[in-house]
Amino acid sequence: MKGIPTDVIEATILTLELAVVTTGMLVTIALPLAWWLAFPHRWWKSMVNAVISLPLVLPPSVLGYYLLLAFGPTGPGGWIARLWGARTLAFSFHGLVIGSLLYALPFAVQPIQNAFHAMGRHPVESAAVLGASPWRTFYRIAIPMAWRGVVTAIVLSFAHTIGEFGIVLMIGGDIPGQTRVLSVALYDYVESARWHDANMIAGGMVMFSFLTILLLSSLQNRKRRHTS
Amino acid sequence: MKGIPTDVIEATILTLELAVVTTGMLVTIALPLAWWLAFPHRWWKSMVNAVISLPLVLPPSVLGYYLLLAFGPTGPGGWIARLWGARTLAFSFHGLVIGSLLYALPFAVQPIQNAFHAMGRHPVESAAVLGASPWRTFYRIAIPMAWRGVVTAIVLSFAHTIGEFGIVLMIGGDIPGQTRVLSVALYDYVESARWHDANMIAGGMVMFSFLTILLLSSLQNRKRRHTS
Amino acid sequence: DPLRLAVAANFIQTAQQLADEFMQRTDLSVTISSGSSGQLATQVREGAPFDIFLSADTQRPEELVSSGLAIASSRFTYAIGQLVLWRPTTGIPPDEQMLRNGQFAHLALCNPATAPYGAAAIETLKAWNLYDQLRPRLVVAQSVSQALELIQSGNAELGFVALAQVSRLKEGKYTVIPESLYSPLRQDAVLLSRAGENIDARQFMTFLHGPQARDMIRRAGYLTPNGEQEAAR
Amino acid sequence: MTQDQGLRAAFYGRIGAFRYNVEFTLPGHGITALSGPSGCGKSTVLRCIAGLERSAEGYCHFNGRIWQDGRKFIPAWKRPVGFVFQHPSLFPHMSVRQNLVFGSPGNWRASLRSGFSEVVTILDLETLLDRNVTQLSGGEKQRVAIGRALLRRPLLLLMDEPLSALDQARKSRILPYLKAFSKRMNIPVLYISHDRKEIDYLTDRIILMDAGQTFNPSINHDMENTACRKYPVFSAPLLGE
Amino acid sequence: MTQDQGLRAAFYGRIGAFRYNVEFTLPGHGITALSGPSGCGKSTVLRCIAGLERSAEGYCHFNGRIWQDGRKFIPAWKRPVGFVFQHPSLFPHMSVRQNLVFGSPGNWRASLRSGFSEVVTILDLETLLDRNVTQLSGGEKQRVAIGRALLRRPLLLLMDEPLSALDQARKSRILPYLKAFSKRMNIPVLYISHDRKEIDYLTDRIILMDAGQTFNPSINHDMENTACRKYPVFSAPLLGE
Ligand SMILES: Nc1ncnc2c1ncn2[C@@H]1O[C@H](COP(=O)(O)OP(=O)(O)OP(=O)(O)O)[C@@H](O)[C@H]1O
Ligand SMILES: Nc1ncnc2c1ncn2[C@@H]1O[C@H](COP(=O)(O)OP(=O)(O)OP(=O)(O)O)[C@@H](O)[C@H]1O
Ligand code: MOO
Ligand SMILES: [Mg+2]
Ligand SMILES: [Mg+2]
Repeated sequence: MKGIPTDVIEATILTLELAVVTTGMLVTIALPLAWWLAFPHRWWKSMVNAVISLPLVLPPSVLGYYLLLAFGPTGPGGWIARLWGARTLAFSFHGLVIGSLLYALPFAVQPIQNAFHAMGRHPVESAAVLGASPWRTFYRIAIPMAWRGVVTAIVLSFAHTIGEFGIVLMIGGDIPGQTRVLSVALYDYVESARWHDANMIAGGMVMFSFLTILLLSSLQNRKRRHTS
Repeated sequence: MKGIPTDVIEATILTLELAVVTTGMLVTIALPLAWWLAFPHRWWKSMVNAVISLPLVLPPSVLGYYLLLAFGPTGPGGWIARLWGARTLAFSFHGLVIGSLLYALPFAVQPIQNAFHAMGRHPVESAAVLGASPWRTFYRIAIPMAWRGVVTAIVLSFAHTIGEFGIVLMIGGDIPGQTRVLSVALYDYVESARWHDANMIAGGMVMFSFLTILLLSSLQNRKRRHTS
Repeated sequence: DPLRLAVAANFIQTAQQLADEFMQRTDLSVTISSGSSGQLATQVREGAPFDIFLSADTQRPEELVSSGLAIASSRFTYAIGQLVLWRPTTGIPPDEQMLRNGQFAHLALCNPATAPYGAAAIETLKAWNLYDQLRPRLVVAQSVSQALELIQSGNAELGFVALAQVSRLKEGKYTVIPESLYSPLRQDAVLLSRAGENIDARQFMTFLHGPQARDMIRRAGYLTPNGEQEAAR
Repeated sequence: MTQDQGLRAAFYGRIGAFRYNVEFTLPGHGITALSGPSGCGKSTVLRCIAGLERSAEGYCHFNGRIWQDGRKFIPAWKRPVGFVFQHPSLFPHMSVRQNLVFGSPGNWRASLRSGFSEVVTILDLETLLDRNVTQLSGGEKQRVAIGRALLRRPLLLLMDEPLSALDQARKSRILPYLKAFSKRMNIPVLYISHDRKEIDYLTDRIILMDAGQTFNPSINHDMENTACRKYPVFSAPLLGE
Repeated sequence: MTQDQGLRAAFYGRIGAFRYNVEFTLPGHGITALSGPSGCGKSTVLRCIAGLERSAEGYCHFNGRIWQDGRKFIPAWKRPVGFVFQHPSLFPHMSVRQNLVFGSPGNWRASLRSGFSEVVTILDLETLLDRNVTQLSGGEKQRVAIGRALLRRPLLLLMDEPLSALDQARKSRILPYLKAFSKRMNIPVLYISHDRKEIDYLTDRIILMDAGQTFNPSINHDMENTACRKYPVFSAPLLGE
């Protein structure tokens, strides 16, 4: 489109990629994790739950700093990065994904876990006496019944990943096309008082997210789902 | 206590105040709002839901900037502030509370709304035929039954208010004793490379939050509540 | 009411020392609020209760003056930043030749859009004719302190930071970049209009002009303008 | 507005593909049975009377008051009905005692009143009072649901297969009590049941339904003639097999 | 390990304040009734057999296989039981058809098999197949739950008051079918009911329970002597009133 600078387009694509990949992975991780946390209740599972929520209490830039240490050559991330010849997990798309995952995990786990709880044990017991393995019960019964919770998880983590910024800024290195997402670009514009551009980007982000979230929430209100 | 600088103590108290006030108000707002959004379903309620989630998609500092404009002398906030002779809603504790409320609202509304949904219409109908007014149904039936969702709302918004930083820095102005919360103080320490102090504060925040969240989650797992 | 300073993030440590000294001398109380220069200027515009603004550039104080939010006569350059190329390891200090050899994956600097030091770093790279070559390896932080963190944590091997940040660090080696390679990093202070009648604030401005403050600023790793004509500019 | 006692009602409407169109009256006292095959709309009728089915059109007058007509709709919680649902939906976060007194006027002090202990004794709930309702057996839940509706002191009692999960001993204790309750309080009861014996014992009138339609109410002893061929009583074919 | 057919089981344990201690056998075929007052532990026994009550101690051998003993515990989903719960817990996100075939071997193609249409016909579910289960009446739900258990092709059928919400016409159609099903499949059925007629018609053996204890199983026609004084049949006192 005319008038939209290419770096904004690049950042938009990257942002969407990050949000989609992160949200997808979050849900993939959160579903079994929430299931495991929901039943049966053990006291130490409350602790796992609390630990998951901890990244939230640190300012993103501070959490970003600790992540930098962890991702760097002397941390576990550097050790992993060496597997493919890199020095660090920072400054890469992978690094952004890991950081965003960590930060948004509670938004994904908590609603799904609540949904599993609300379902109660009846459907699980019914499935068991119909010969469904725990795995089949999980994906044929638990996940569809926890649908509302899953949608909430998606909405919150999607929105938050789009808007997340402190961590991304810190571990991303703002490399155009690789780690420069829209929120960082927007911040630049605001800082350098380019108000017109900033308002346009902010407006675009809000509009797009509004439509996406609206679409997602309308899924939430489908009364029933006919899985074939 | 010896060794802890007074400004840290001041910031700690302020942070707790902000977190408690914000969380308290959030739950107070979110409960009726979620109840209203949950039943009956109307298509435009999905829109309200999406709008509530929108503050999440903007980077906090950018949102903070827009809030600053809205709070300032030329915005609606300034108009309100003039009622008690101030020029702006920003740079005050009230301003912080409003900003934090706005930002954390989706974390409070969504889990509670899901919990109301999961409850289904049976308890509401039972209460109705026992002569309970909608209001009595709300606080005697709906709220206690949505307990898990309420706890999740509290945990997420409490943690997020403690860790929130971009908005608070922008609309608060980092004024010691008034708007300098721990996350901002922590940011200052990090910016001025006072790593020892920063690690101590971060560690303290994480420890305290861990205990608080653990306590809250253990409430979540109480099987039943005997309200007298 | 205490005297409120709004201080650009890169100067906050030094500002704290100055404030401590000032408070000891005068028995007045001073509080420091920090943020990026752009953020602080915006806050001033929206009615923040600051008395004095220590910016990291000259442009923002100027803008505040021209919109009547700051007092023109009070504006002066309190410090001139010095750009260094720093790396955390021992051995020879990093220099132009090391950049040219390219034995590194990431070179850290800060965002030219938001931090003057970033713009200076890029000017330097351009002056060395290295900018286009190194561009893919640049990692950009939002402030000089974050740039330092990128390097200190080992994620970037070296980078451009402020002398004030590293002059007192025990680890690492640095080279001061010649001032001729980039436009000077003048940091201006200005008295804000709301404090126009505030005697304490004027007293602090006077203190900031004084020899003792200048000495402290220089020891922290900044230059100070020579001669009275600078201060009166 | 009529001033007569009892219920005069007619409802029509649809739920999904199911259409109903019913019209009937209940006298001001006594127990009336509502019977018909599974899925014929009995529960729906009770929900309409209680004001839970807001989409229902029609009218509903009780003891001379309008509960519903073309313009007016008294919400469910303002109608003095006691309702025992087909599926006992107790409040899972409350104890048995709290469930029982939730609807009774004066609420928390109600457990001290004599009515309370009478109901608790008849329903055999003494030992369960402080139990959480999620820890009850099916029949125990049903008894709590009955008690809750009775303690509400309703002016009209609607019961949807209330004794279906109970053993014979309990039934034979509760049934006479229900009969006496209706008489003592002088309130009408609408009672859904598939059990011929129960109906015979309790009720003197029966409303028959099929496919969302009511037949004219008939006096109980006439039912054999009008209905039995349509809804053969359970024992007959079985014993004849 | 015994090689005999049928079920041999003994369970003891507690749920909250309720203690149970039961011991009984089921023959390799035929329908056995399980009866006793509300809250005596019938449903708990069924849950123990199905492997849903993991805290139960004891043993359970079926057709020569160990389902549970001191060391071993076959999880519920590996036990070939069909279970009709007292409260029909259907899967609310599925249609009636999906609920019915969920447990049947071969799952989605099961709806094409002859067994399927037979069960659907007997239970009168033809018109409901594509309905969502949340839109069913109480009796309709119960019929789907029965169908689901039968279509699972169990080797042991556990039924907890399966016909309590059904009208007489439906009962008199389903009961003979259940009897025939048990015979045709040659599987044992354990059937909880409070309805004396149902028990008389269906079963040839009865296990009586009270307060968490089983009495020795007695042949059905002996029951009158052993149990009737303890659990008076419903009709007697009522008719005598
Ligand atoms: N979670 C629990 N905690 C404590 N007691 C329980 C719990 N669940 C059931 N009980 C008690 O266990 C006993 C047996 O329950 P069970 O459901 O097996 O009875 P039942 O014979 O099936 O009764 P019904 O005919 O009413 O269905 C009851 O007295 C009940 O109160
Ligand atoms: N939400 C719904 N959508 C579509 N149809 C429904 C819905 N709820 C109930 N029905 C249908 O309405 C009819 C009447 O239901 P109702 O519950 O009133 O029957 P009932 O006479 O009480 O039956 P039972 O004796 O089995 O309890 C049934 O055929 C049922 O399938
Ligand atoms: O102190 Mo700055 O605003 O990072 O140059
Ligand atoms: Mg019904
Ligand atoms: Mg039972």
